[in-house]
Amino acid sequence: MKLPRPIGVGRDRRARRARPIVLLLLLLIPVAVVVSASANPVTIGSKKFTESYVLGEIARRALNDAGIAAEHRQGMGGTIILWQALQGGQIDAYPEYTGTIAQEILKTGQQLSFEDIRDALAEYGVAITEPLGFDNTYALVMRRSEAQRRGIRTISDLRQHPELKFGLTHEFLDRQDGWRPLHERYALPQQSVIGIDHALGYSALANGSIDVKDAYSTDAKIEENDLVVLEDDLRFFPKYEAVFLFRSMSPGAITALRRLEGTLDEKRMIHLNVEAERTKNYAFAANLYFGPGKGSAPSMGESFPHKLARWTLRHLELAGFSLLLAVIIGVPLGIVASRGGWIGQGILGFASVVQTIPSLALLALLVPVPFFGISMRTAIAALFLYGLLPIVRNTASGLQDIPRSLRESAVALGLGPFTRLREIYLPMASRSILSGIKTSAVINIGTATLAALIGAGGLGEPILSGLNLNDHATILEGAIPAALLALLVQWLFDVLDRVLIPKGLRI
Amino acid sequence: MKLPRPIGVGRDRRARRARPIVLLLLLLIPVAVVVSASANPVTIGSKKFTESYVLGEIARRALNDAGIAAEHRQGMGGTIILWQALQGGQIDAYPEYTGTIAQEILKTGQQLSFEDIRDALAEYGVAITEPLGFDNTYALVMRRSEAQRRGIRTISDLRQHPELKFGLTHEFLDRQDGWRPLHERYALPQQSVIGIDHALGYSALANGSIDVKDAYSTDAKIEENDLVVLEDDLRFFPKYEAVFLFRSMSPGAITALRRLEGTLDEKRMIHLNVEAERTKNYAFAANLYFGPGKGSAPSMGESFPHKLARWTLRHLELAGFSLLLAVIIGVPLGIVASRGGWIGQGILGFASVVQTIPSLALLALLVPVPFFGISMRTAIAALFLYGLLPIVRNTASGLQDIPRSLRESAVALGLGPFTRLREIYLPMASRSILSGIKTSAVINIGTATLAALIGAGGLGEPILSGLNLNDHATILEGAIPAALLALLVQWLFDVLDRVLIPKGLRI
Amino acid sequence: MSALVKLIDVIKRYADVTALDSTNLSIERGNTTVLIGPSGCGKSTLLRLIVRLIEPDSGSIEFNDETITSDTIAKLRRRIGYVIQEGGLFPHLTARANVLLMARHIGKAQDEMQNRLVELCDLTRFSVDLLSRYPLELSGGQRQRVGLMRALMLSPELLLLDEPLGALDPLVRASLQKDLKGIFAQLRQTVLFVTHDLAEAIYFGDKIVLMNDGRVVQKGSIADLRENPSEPFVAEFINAQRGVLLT
Amino acid sequence: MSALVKLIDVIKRYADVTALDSTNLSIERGNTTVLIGPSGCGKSTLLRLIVRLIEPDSGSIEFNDETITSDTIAKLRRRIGYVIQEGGLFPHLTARANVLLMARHIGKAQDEMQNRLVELCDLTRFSVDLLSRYPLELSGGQRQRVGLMRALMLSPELLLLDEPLGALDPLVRASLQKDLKGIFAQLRQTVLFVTHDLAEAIYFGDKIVLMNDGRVVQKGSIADLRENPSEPFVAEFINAQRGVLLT
Ligand SMILES: Nc1ncnc2c1ncn2[C@@H]1O[C@H](COP(=O)(O)OP(=O)(O)OP(=O)(O)O)[C@@H](O)[C@H]1O
Ligand SMILES: Nc1ncnc2c1ncn2[C@@H]1O[C@H](COP(=O)(O)OP(=O)(O)OP(=O)(O)O)[C@@H](O)[C@H]1O
Ligand SMILES: [Mg+2]
Ligand SMILES: [Mg+2]
Repeated sequence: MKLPRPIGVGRDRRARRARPIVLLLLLLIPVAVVVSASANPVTIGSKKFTESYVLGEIARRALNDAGIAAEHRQGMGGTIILWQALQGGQIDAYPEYTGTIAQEILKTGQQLSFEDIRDALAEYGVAITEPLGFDNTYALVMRRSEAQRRGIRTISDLRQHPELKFGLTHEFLDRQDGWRPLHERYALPQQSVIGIDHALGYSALANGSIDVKDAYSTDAKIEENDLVVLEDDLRFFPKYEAVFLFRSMSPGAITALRRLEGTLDEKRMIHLNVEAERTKNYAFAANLYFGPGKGSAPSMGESFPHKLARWTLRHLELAGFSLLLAVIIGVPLGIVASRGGWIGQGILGFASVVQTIPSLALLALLVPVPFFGISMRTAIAALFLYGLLPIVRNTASGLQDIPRSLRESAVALGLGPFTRLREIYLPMASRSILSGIKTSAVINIGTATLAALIGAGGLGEPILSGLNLNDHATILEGAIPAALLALLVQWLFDVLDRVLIPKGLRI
Repeated sequence: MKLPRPIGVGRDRRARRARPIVLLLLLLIPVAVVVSASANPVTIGSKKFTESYVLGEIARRALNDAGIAAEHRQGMGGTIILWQALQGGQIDAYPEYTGTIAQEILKTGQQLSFEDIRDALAEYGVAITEPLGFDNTYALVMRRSEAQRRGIRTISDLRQHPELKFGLTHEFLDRQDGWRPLHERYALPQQSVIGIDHALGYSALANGSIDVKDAYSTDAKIEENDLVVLEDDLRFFPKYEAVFLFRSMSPGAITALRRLEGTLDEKRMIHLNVEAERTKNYAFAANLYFGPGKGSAPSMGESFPHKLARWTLRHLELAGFSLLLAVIIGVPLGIVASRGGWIGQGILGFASVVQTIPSLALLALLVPVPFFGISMRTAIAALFLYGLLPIVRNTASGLQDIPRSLRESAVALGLGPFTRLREIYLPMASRSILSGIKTSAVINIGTATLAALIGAGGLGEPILSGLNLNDHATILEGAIPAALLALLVQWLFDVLDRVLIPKGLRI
Repeated sequence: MSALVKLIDVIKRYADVTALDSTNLSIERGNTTVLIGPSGCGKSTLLRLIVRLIEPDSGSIEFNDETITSDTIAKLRRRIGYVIQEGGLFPHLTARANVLLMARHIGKAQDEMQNRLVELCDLTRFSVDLLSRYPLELSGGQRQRVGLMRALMLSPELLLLDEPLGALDPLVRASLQKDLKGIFAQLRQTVLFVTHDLAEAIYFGDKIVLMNDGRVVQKGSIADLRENPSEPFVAEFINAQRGVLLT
Repeated sequence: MSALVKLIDVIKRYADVTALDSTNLSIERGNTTVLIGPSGCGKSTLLRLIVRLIEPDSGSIEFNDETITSDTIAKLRRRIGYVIQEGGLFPHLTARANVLLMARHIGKAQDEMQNRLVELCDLTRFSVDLLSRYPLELSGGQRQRVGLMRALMLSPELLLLDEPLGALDPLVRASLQKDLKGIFAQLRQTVLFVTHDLAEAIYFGDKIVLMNDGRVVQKGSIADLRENPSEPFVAEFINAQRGVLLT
């Protein structure tokens, strides 16, 4: 999808005479149609972390290699989003873990066998491949050298080394299937246990400040830092075996997908994750799976400027389209509302009520609707609704503010109602209408963050994850560009004012 | 704090001549001052559930009885809010549980002794009373009759009764210190375990559909349904002993608070909870603690209409004050902005940028500021900032839309700049300004939900908890009144239009 | 001579004021009818009723023997040229755009419009250079001439002129009067002309209608009014204008 | 006789137009100076320069022998009554509020204002009943009289009248002219009067200033202009008005 042209800025002075506002609206209608175009190929979804991206790419490539058109919607969100998207038919397949299925999707407290899971999913009309071959669960890791020197291979072996220093993530310390039950189950004797940030923990492990830490078993860092995963010999950690979930697909697609079963062990997956994180090129990492020679040259990776550009463009796309819709719908509604009466009241009332619906609730309302679902459409629809009020209200009040003598003058001339509107009333109200549009534009830029809630991207991505992690720097990665965008819009509209507000009104 | 008068609606037709807008602003300034009044007495906080309310009331009463002025800020939020409020000095004491302190505040995975907790808190400059005497942890409960008949007193006793049916909450089933480890630790043989809603579970227990369920050990329902708590003889559940946390207080206040130590056992606490839930009068329940004769007559209890009224009034208060501020600050800013130039650009840019700050981030910015903290002030400040843009922009565009001939007419008459503004320009721009204020008002009503994030109340309370619980009915409890408020505001302003927009402009 | 417009028992009230009291009037085809009377007597109201900017409270108005209704007026308005007393120029359009508005709208050919425009500028002594100015950049008299050009642009069947020359200097006014009168005679133009200048009224008026306080007091030639005043007010009014030579 | 207002080499340009070309003019205290000239010749521009609605491009304007600057004008404006050519009434205020605006603002006593108001209504033949109407509810001539009342309200030292009687019928106009002339003489009022009516100019003008194309062509009594026209244009202009009796 291309960058929307939110509002065409022309330098052509003659544009002034060319019924500017109406023109603007008409110009932009075709752009809006793009949004509703829907896709035919098999759609693979993935969650918002490296491994899921890579698995999604692998699936896409596997389908393509089998001659099946497939696309990959990267990093759509968390478990619930993906599961709903699968149920709603927005995606056809996505990579998942057995442990997650049991706990978050089927919500059983028990450890389910693979067969149990398969049967339970079948009731939802969802099928599952056999495990891909690796298990991505919590694990304890050590420096390889240290482990070999001391002869530690399994977690039970740790019992003989009470002097080892543990550095565990806060989450692992807190989790009720984390440190406490683990240390009871294995009767670990270590006294020195500190809480430490995950990334810092690797540094601490490297410089010997700690000896053992927790990790996901396919974490790229394991390979990068030359660590070993200690075997969970008492099978304490639940299984998180990677599989693909899928719904109705063509037999060919299913076969292609199932060809991946049992082909990826931990070591290989770790390696792919390493390559993906190094190059930030998930397709490249996925290609490595299919054979060393086949990987395309690694790109420069997604640098910060690149990510920023991606977020910003998407943000503009979201805010731009929704603004466009709000203008196309809002100005006519404002025109009707300017006449007052019950209909006018109703329109303003509707726009007001919409404004009070909390964004999460609005999304919750829209997501179940088939046309919307987990998609950019939903985000745009929500933003559109939030952008309506200022435009409708300012259009109405701007029209009402036109002096009676001039309204009568237009009537007496014999101009038809539509011409009157286009040639006289709208241009005369243009300052007020544009003021409403500007307010809407800024509100939309602010609110477009909500799109990240349903995985529609934009600058809300860093903001939301920053808020979740309580990480100010990450928040600012999204908030500062959003603020700059608002300033840009402000400036852009000031230019636009000069084009759209007739000169005769600015003397 | 009283209900704000968001915008004075007068029927006095003469008001039209009385410089309406300026008058409006001046009229409402004194009301705004109320917000900043701060309190001197000892402030007790409490969390958002019955038992915490009751303990907060007990503490207040204990201090009052010792001749110390004290107030109780009820139901401020969750652990983090209360802890931050204590740290920030917004409150002086609040009731807490040892288990929560260990896990959520000190974030240790280990079971800490009371002494460990005390020492760790001391490092934060926070002191702790001795336990009040009861332990509010997870527990298994049974019908008293059934337990007695079968001779079950402890959880271990359940081992002899494999035929008992368990109905456990989904949370307890999911929690990693819940059913799974419990059933391993006690080697419970029961096969019939179903997940059931907490409230429904009590009914199921009463009618015999299940025999054992989980509960908090001081749950009011235990007494109401004549249940028994099975003794946790293997000490599986961590301790959640109630204490008070406090910071610097006068020795007298500390003594008064510590007099509560060891005076409340589970049975008594359950009883107080029962009374509190029955009467919805926490002060009444607290008074029962001090002696049976002393309780004031139980009020009718907080029925739904009562709660609704409380939310709505608070919501109006939040939206009203912030709107008032936005009008008081925004209209003058709009006047300056209407002149254009760098300053005008700067003002509009600022108002735009503010609009793009995500609400959580804005709150995160404001909460650490001493004047604001976890308070209604913060919510009002945030709402004020969000309400600014439409008012500033519409004031500016309304003023710019005044025909040059009339502006010159006012100048030529010899009116001073301020008089010109008040008598001529503002009344002539009143429709546009009011349109901005209306938009702001509705946006504020919509956004005021965010106040619930920092425990400042309002209709956001049911909306947020509904969203957290994914419970549509609860969301609607807040969303519908908010929507109705928006309609009310719409209607109110239409009345106001007739007072504030000069009749000469409406012919 | 047949009437192009006929007012039949028309009454118009604003709240407590009766702006026009039961009035009968016919405006004859090909004639110039001049409407005079004291300020506030209802002259503009009468014109506004004909173009239906306001609805009569009772009575009816006929155009070409058909009663004007809110439905039929829309089309009729294009056959009427109306110079509003206070200009009514659109501030966001240049003088040219104001004049050409309707012509462009009904799709007149470009050069036809251009020719007519030059013709009108000539007639009104309006400099073609000023056509690209916005109303706010014109003097009072210049604006008034733009309004006049706008009304004349489409050569309407009926011209309603509400003090169209009030803000013009004697020089322009005199020659404009002469030219207009010539054109009116030549095209057999039907005109309803409101003025406060008795000399102008006499110069243009095939028939003069004197109103007072919402009523038509007398109609006829200036000689009728001078020689057979229906009430003292007529004589008083006719003799009021300072320095007017009643030829 | 001393000059209350003096224009010294004043030039005013709008982009490409020179609205006022190097002009020298003094408006004598206690006199009525009448400004006449073709439409667009710069009369309104001259008035707007005196009240400093626009800044001169060069030259200076003195009031009471002190040069007017943007700083001093604010206070001076209260000593000037200005009737704007196109009314300039505030639509959101009633006729009464429009007239009383400044008086209320400088804190005139209530009954003093009331008396003056009645006096002015009397003078302008404006019905007191109409005072509570909004401008949009008045006829053109009624609005013009409200503008005149507003300018006269505070009995200003200098009156600038830009076609103040243009929209009035001959009856009102004649009596208003008479009364105004009486008042001006009695109060020794300094007036700068723009009109298109030569008879009016002659009636009022102690001194007549004829402008053309941004320049003052000739100043003097009407006899001067008639007998010693400085250029052919003067004679042409003076003789243009239809039916005027040049006494
Ligand atoms: N803002 C403006 N921009 C450009 N030209 C202007 C502007 N204002 C006035 N003019 C021009 O300046 C000249 C003088 O205008 P002014 O209003 O002083 O004329 P006037 O003598 O009052 O004419 P009238 O009798 O028609 O009122 C006119 O040609 C007019 O078009
Ligand atoms: N909207 C209105 N509300 C109340 N009264 C009105 C309204 N419009 C006009 N009038 C009154 O109706 C009467 C007739 O007005 P009209 O404009 O027809 O007068 P006119 O003959 O054109 O006067 P002028 O010569 O001053 O233009 C006047 O007294 C006027 O005050
Ligand atoms: Mg009139
Ligand atoms: Mg002029």
